[in-house]
Amino acid sequence: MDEISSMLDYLGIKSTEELFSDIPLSVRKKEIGIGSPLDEHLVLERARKYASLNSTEMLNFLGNGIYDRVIPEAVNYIISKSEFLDSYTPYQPEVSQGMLQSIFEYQSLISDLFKMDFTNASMYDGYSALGEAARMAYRINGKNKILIPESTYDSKLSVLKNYVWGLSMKIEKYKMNEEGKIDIDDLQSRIDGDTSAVVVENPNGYGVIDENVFRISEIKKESLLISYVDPISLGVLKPPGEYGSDIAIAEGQQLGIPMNFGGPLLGIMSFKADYVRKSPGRLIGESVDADGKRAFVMTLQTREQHIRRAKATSNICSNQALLTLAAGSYLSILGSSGLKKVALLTIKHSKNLAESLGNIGIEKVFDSISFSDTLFRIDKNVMLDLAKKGILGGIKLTSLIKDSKYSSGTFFTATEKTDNEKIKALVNALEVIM
Amino acid sequence: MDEISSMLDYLGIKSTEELFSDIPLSVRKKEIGIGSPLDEHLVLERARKYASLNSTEMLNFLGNGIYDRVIPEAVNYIISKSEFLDSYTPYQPEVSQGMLQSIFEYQSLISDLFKMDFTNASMYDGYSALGEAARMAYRINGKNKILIPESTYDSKLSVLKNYVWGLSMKIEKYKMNEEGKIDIDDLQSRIDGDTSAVVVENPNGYGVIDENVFRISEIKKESLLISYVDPISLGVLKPPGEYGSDIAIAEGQQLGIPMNFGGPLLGIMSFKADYVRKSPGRLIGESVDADGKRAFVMTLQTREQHIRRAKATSNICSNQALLTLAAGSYLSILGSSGLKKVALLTIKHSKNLAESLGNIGIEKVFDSISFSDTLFRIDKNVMLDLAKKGILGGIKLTSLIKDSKYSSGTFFTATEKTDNEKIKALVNALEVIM
Amino acid sequence: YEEPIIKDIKSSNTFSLSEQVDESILPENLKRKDLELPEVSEYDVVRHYTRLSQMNYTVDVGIYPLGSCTMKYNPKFADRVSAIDGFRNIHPFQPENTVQGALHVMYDLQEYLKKISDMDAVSLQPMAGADGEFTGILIVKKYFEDKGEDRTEIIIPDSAHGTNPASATMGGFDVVEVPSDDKGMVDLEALRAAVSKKTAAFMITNPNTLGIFEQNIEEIAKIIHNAGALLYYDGANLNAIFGITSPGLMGFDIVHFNLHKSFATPHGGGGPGAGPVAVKSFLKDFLPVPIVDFDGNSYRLNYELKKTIGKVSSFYGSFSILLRAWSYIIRNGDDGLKNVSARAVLNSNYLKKKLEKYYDIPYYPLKKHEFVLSTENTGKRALDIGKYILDNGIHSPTVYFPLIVKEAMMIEPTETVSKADLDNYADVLIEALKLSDEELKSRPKNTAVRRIDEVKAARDLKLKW
Amino acid sequence: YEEPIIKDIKSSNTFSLSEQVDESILPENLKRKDLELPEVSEYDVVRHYTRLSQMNYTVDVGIYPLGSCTMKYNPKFADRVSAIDGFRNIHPFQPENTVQGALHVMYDLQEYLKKISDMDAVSLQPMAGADGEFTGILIVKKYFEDKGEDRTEIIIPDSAHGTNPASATMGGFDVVEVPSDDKGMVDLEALRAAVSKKTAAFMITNPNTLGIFEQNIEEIAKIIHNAGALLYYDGANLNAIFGITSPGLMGFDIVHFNLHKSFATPHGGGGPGAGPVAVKSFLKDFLPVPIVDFDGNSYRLNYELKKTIGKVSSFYGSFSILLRAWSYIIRNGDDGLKNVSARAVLNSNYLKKKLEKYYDIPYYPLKKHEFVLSTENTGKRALDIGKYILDNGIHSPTVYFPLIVKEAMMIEPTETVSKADLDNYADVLIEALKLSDEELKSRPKNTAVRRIDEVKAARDLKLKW
Repeated sequence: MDEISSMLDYLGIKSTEELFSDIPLSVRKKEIGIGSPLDEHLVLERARKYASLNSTEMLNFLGNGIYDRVIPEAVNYIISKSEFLDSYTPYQPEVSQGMLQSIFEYQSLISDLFKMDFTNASMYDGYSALGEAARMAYRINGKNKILIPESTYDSKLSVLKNYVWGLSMKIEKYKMNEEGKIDIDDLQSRIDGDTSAVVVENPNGYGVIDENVFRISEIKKESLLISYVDPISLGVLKPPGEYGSDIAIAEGQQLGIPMNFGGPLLGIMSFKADYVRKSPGRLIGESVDADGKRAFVMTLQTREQHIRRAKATSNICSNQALLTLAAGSYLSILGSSGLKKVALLTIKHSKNLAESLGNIGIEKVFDSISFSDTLFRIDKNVMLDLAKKGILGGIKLTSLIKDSKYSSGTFFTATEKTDNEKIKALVNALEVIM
Repeated sequence: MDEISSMLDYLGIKSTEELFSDIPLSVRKKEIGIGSPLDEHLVLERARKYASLNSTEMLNFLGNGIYDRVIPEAVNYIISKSEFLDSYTPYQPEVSQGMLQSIFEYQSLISDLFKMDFTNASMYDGYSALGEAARMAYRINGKNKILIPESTYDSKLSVLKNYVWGLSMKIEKYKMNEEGKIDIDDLQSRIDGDTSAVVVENPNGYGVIDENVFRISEIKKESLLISYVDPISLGVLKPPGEYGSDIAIAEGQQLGIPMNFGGPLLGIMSFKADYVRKSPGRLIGESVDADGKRAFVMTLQTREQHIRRAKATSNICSNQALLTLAAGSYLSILGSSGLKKVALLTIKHSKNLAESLGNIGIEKVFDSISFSDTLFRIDKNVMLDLAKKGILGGIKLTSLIKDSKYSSGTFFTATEKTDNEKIKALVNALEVIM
Repeated sequence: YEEPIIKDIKSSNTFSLSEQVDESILPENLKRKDLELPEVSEYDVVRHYTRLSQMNYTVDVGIYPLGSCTMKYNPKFADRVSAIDGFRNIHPFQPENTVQGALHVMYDLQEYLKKISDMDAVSLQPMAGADGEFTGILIVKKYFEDKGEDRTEIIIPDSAHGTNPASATMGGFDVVEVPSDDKGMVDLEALRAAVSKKTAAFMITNPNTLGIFEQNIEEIAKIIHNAGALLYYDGANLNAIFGITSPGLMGFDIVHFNLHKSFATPHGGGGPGAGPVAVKSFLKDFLPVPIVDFDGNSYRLNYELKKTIGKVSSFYGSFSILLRAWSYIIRNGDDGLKNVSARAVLNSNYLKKKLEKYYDIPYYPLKKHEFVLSTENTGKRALDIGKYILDNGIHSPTVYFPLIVKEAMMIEPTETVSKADLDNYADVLIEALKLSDEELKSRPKNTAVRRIDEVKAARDLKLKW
Repeated sequence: YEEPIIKDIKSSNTFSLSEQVDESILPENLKRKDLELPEVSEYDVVRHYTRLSQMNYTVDVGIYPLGSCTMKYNPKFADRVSAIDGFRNIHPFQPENTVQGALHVMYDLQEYLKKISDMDAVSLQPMAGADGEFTGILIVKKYFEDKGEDRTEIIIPDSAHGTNPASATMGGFDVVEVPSDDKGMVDLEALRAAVSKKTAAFMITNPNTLGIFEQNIEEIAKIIHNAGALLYYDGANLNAIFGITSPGLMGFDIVHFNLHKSFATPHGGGGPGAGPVAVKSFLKDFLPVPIVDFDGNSYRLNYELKKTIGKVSSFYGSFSILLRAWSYIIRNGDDGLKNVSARAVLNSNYLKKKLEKYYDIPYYPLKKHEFVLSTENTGKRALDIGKYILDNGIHSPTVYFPLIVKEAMMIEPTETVSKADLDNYADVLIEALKLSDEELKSRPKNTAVRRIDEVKAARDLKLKW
């Protein structure tokens, strides 16, 4: 007798239909309408066909949040291990030490990279992490105003707005100067007794590396400093912990995670130790087991939704554990020297790119140092024409910030992969198009 | 101090150059000449570029030894696990039970599928396994003649010749009848006191399922019966153990191994228990450990080269362990019902293919049942023209057996994937070409 | 073995990029002082994580019957689909004509989710189940804002997942809890009493966290809708009812899916997940943007929803998870999905019957895909029994949830486990009762580490090396 | 835990192909009676092998210093290359114009192997190292047949790999063994005495299995060539001399490579390997067919070698292994390969020095990539110490080989292990000496199983379930 029959027998029923007798006939479904099952190899055939309709062999100058970077294959190997991939949230730590230790190491690596005290075990992406940071600031100081740079992209602002909507917080933009950096005077004038947090970006939404962010802690008064950074840039740039950040946020996709059409991503959140009990999400702590042996475990769960319910510091349940593993293994493989090299090459390539475009009369909008994304003055929308030539790039600033005054602003992005050959191909294509 | 410096210090030397002081200057190499190291991502870029020059999205009607079959992704998952992939020959069985048990299961699954007593832990490929079988036959009965069907492909014959060359054995072809099956009379007339083994194929080199192979054990006299079979066909066909085979050989690629441009492959060898001590290669046996617990271990190693050296039954060292894992997991996932379905669909599709080509006037060479490969009468060489239309197929028999009398013979191959849509595309293409 | 932390491993960095670059490219004032990441070989990193992997339980090693978490076997073909370069290496800002395959998959998935749920429009953007809830809450909020109604309360059953109240709070709503009745279903009288003009929505899981189907769901819908409020479906348990009924048929207005649960995408040790949200047509314009449209010719990202709440995450959702769910759905088709639910419910009821002589299994007896037992009648603690289970090489159930059952163990076998697995699991649970309290409290002892001092973890708070 | 054999696992088959087919398509007389493969779910198969995988040591878990086996870390990018669909899914009979990328890789690899070895022509066809040896032996045989000389003997040093004599015998040659001298090198006098008109070839590894470079290699070549015989290079230890010297410079006529050893392709638990053969120009025409040629425009399979031995395997070799080796070679380049050998030799000599105070390490003191110690002076058995090593979570060396060293342990650290690994390994080997014989004989005890009754395995001969 097959297993289903013998189970039905044991239950004293004739078919599984009977197990659904509690479902009112009035809500019964006729059919789903998806069709017949498709054999596994035909699923793969269809997937390969669809995938072939996506262009991946193009030269990539896209960025502004998602970057095409070198990912050591060992990172893919590690996150593909089913012992990690097909496990669940480590609710039973005795059999989950692998994941727990790897997250603890992620927390440590990011804290070292950011020079911050603590790092949580992940948010969904940089944008939602910024939203959570604003909520956290509110929990810390109860104030209502968030100041953000004018270079904040509309989509990021939209996510932030949604996160603070329930708190009725107010979001206000401060100005940037002609170098594309923080207008300190303008910002200073907006900081008042109701200011919960000042958000700074480095590099900012214009792609500019902004040393003015280092001075904000001096002028922020009672408010908190939330720094939104590029984690790769921290291979050389001053880290948020060195300039008085209270909370530091980043999008972690660049740390070993494929672009994947923009998801899943990794929201990084680090903060000062004092604020840990106000922090959202998950934390892994070190402790000992019954034999006194080092062991890792989820801690401060009393802040979390499964314990605290309506009073939790966030609703986070599934977060981005596997991607912390990617980031942790990426940072471990690159090491200080590797990450520094990647960051410096990025700056070098951005410089090469600007010089090469400059040679054909395409000027930078700002006379400042860019990290990955450089904003050029190009009136025409060149993106579709470039795509026809096998090149991806040319995002208009106005597609990211609708009412930006830099209406000719057009982005081209460099990473450590953007060698001179690729830049030359872009220059040649632009010469034809423009 | 970095690790290299401190090791050099410990050795009391200044550089690793000194460690090569024993190598005469007269044989010193100047440079290798391969060039500079290539960054990992550029290696992948180059590999992807080259791979894109191979056509994989074509409709595939190629076979004659290598087949494009459904491989459950779980098989790829299993053989990609680095715990198997990056391990070595299980010389230390206490830490290699995973591989040992999996090979033991492979031996068992194949023995059940073939209905033979024992199966060894792999040969390189079907052809070399046939060569080893001939040598084994010689070790068993000391006789000199091997009889093989006229439908044996030249490449297989060449490998066989090389394997028995050192033994000075004689290889003789026997005839096939007008149905493409063994000419029993001819074969019978060739079997004499010096005949070491009769090799039969089912399906044979013409693609034909040949019931005459079932009768050979009655006429083979003192010689051994070596059956070369298609392991997928055994999902429905009578297995070698049911018709008195002494040794059964197969190419195992079809059991979950990608085509990989023809390698690596898997040589399957099963045999009667009596002959085990004359068998080549590796064997895994069940035993117990010091606690009486079941344990697996390499056994009868005294036949092997690392112990017996010049008197070993073969020179096999690295064999195809990982591919036995593929075959074992493939057979376990498909099960009896799955393998039967695959075999029956193959026959059905071959029949559909023959009918469809028949409808446009392309006739089969033999009025017999084919398994995967069907031989058609087509004078023209259609292969390159078909390739231009995105179809792979049309191997000329004379490219496999140079002096075959069936000079118009042209193969088209079906598998469980060869649905009517694909057959229709072939028919349409052939109508244009012919 | 004890695996050192990566910082304590000593070797030499082997990562390399051959192009040279001069540090002076960046002015000193912008530079960091120092950087202290590990400098080890790739081999050491691979070994480190390989060893850690062997200290981690996975559904590929054994069954994982965590209630409500739906830890079924994740088929490998779906991983393969998501690994295809043509899907992995595309940038979200690529022109639409260069990502038609990706948009096609997303469009199809939207359609499939609509058919499965009988809802009218879908956004794939939320990044996890809880994020889907939050998105749903924002839609509720925007809907009433748009209508000019000031509704401040979300009603939630006492058996609900913790994410429900947490999400409601994030949206600025007050949470009103309603009790369950003696069948483990929503107490209709209590619900009627709780509903008012302040009620914005009622959030409910069906079948609920007790594994019991809320048979009064139509009445519930009527109560909620009559009050002018919205009915929200927490899709965590959707895998119990594929093809049998649907949130749309039951009268729900907003639904979130947990693709990683229902459609077998890997849980990744705690994410990433994917939490699409579906709504009835009158709420379509409130969905986050973009959604994927098809004009008969090509697929495009539609940002033009009139009353959209905007964005809840950076781009278009957890694309690599969406891919896997899409693969799973087309692989299964109608028949396959129906079988998923039938077998999940069969397994649950079979295991429940095997255990009911030993453990108290409260409330309505017919279960769906999961059930909750209480160890209270046995005198043993759920926690201790859970730890004993670990010692048997299998994973324990969810413990101490839902809160309305004392010493609760919430067991969801899922459809991919065999009868032999269930028999074995039952044996272990029954065997546990024969052990002394002392013995149970000493468990686990066959695991990588033994019981962990959680108090110390919270007190000393060591969150980095 | 003890993992059952797959046959003993009970569940239901989940494999499916939806197309229907009638059994009557095949006449009864052709059919088999019954078929008894397992009928289990894919999930159960995946679990089974996942569990088995955790009972298997791998280089990704720890170092694997098996002498002559060259178990270095296999970089993951090479696996990725071999997994690209454009390489995996091509058929060997595809027209050449549809496989130009594959042929390009093979051509490049032929060229690289020529440059590394200073030989003139390469066949990639042999499927493993021993198969390469057999191929080389066939070339020797054919060469003398072509010359009309009847040479029946192959000379082999007593320190040689077992495959050397076995391969020679397979080719129908008689094996003549020559002893090593007191430096662990070929005894030149003995070699001179052994050489005659019957000598077809001398097969030798350099550095040899003692890890010692044969410093008289030029004299050896002269002796062999003066006798009209051929000099054969067993490439198992080629990884010690990349860029320093080469078989071609040393005077060898035929070389086989072990790509899986020298160029870090995974060993697969005992295969597949790849054993290309290279020859000097005067032997090119004897190579197996086809080889890959380039006409300046496209790549083609050349079957037209005049005196070819024909074929030694079905098609063109272990293509997926060739791909990995190609990747490894271009990744490393000249500098990388030189560093591979330098570090391998450094590691070997470092470990040797750490151990020489405790163990007898005979023969010439300067080692290459590996060395052989003897436990004889310690009074312990090599086997016992090996088993103790396993208990420390690391793999033991090759034991009882080469045969000319009593109680031999042959240790090849490889270049990918760190100083910390070597220090730890030395500590374990030194620690072992402090244990009593009894204690050592009780090892291992921390492994999945303990010492296995090999006599029972051979006597009862249970080779199937």
